[in-house]
Amino acid sequence: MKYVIVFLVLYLHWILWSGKFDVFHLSLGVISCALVTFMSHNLYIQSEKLSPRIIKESFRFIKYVPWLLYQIILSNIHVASLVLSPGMPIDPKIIRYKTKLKSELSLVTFANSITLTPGTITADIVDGEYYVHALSKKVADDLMAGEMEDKVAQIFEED
Amino acid sequence: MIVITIAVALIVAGTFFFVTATLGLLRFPDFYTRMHAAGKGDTLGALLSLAGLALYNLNNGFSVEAILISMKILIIALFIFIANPTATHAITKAGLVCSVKPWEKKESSK
Amino acid sequence: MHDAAKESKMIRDFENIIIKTVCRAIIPFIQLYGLYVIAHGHYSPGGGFQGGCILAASFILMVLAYDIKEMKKRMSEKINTILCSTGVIIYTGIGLLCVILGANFLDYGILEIILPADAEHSRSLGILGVEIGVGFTVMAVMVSIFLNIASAGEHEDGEQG
Amino acid sequence: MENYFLYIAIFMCVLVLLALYRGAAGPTVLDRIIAISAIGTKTTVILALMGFIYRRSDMFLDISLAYAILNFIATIAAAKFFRSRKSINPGERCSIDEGGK
Repeated sequence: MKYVIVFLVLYLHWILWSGKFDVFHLSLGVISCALVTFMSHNLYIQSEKLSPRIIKESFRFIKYVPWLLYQIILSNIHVASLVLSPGMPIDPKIIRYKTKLKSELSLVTFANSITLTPGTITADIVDGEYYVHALSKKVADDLMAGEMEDKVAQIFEED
Repeated sequence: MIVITIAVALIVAGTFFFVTATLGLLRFPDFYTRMHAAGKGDTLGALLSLAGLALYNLNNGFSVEAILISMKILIIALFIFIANPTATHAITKAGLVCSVKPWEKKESSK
Repeated sequence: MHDAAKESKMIRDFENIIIKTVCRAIIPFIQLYGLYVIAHGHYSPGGGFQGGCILAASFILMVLAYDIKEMKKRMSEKINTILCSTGVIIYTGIGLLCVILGANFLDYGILEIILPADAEHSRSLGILGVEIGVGFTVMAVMVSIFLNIASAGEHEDGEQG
Repeated sequence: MENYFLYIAIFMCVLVLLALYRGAAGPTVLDRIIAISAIGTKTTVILALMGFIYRRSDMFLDISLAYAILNFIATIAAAKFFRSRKSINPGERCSIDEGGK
């Protein structure tokens, strides 16, 4: 089952990149995808058994992305104003942020969301504690409000 | 026509973020703060520019080839969206491990 | 006790959950892209060498995200050597086949005698075969060069240097 | 419209030159790595624009994705190198046996 899903996802990509629909290229695609599936299927999906939760999670993840984009644009404008203002009123510091997330995937999603939102970079994760380098007080407060963490926790159904 | 207008607006917005990213890269005082400008401004700039290009590509009608090319552009954008923050994080962690001191406001005022 | 604590701290220094997870998700697609570049070398830019480099880059990324041991589970030194020589055999085999059939070395047009296709198609098939050979060889050689440099000639654990 | 893309591409080349200043003059080696990574992102977009300028998008997009992949791997490799070396100053090298502070 795992093999089939990985194979289908990869084959979709092959068709997208190839753009040729004759038998020769399609069969080349089957060979290549089978090779990649054989080599690294356990990289792509690591858990032993699949549960239908994955479908729900990916739907919620797709819903999460537009909100993230909106946040990225908002805070990018904030950083742009910091860059363009002559005095450069920045006050960088490293803050600690204790998280309640558990699973690997949610930790990584949250870390990359923090990094993508300008003004904050995840510098390290140690024992469920994020070390975040924040550019100014405003973005640090935004992060401490915890809205983003709640959204990520909602995706992966963690409380 | 309206599609072209939106596409051009997206590309111009992307270029604007590229400009602020580069200015930040030049102006900020230390390595961590430069990372803020370069890592994220570039990501958003690339996303907006590539989205604009994908939209522009569709204005001549919806043939299969045009849709495939737009999807390819979106895949590149997705790759940048995933890969760039990871690279940023990797360099920041390298800086921490190498114990590069972060710049702070107080030091500059005294 | 003190040493054990130091050791665990050190291991954690190198473990990086973010890089690992992201690399895990994108390595299969990089490999697929490398195979795509090899397979479409006669239509779009690229070909054997470039595709082989991208394939090798995916293995190098695996070493960077995990370590050399993890990569060698997927591709041991033996398989690497076999792939390297298989690529050269494919390349020279196709070239010599053309000579045997009475044309110049790597003159693919002559392959139409044994392939069920006309001269044009057999030429493109011949190029594809040669590119597959080149791709395998380039990938294997790149990976072994990387392993040798990264482990100072020992092929043991990349963390040492 | 192609002319317009050409102007944008030229403008971004100017931005690449500005970022290259940071790459050449950056006080620490990590600054240089950031500058090169930022240049790589810009180059990806410039290559996609070139595809539209020359009306060969299918070809240039392949190059663009390959460039993005290699840029990512290069950045990760440089970061890992300095992370395991634990120092950014040349010559001052803490090996793993005595280091690990």
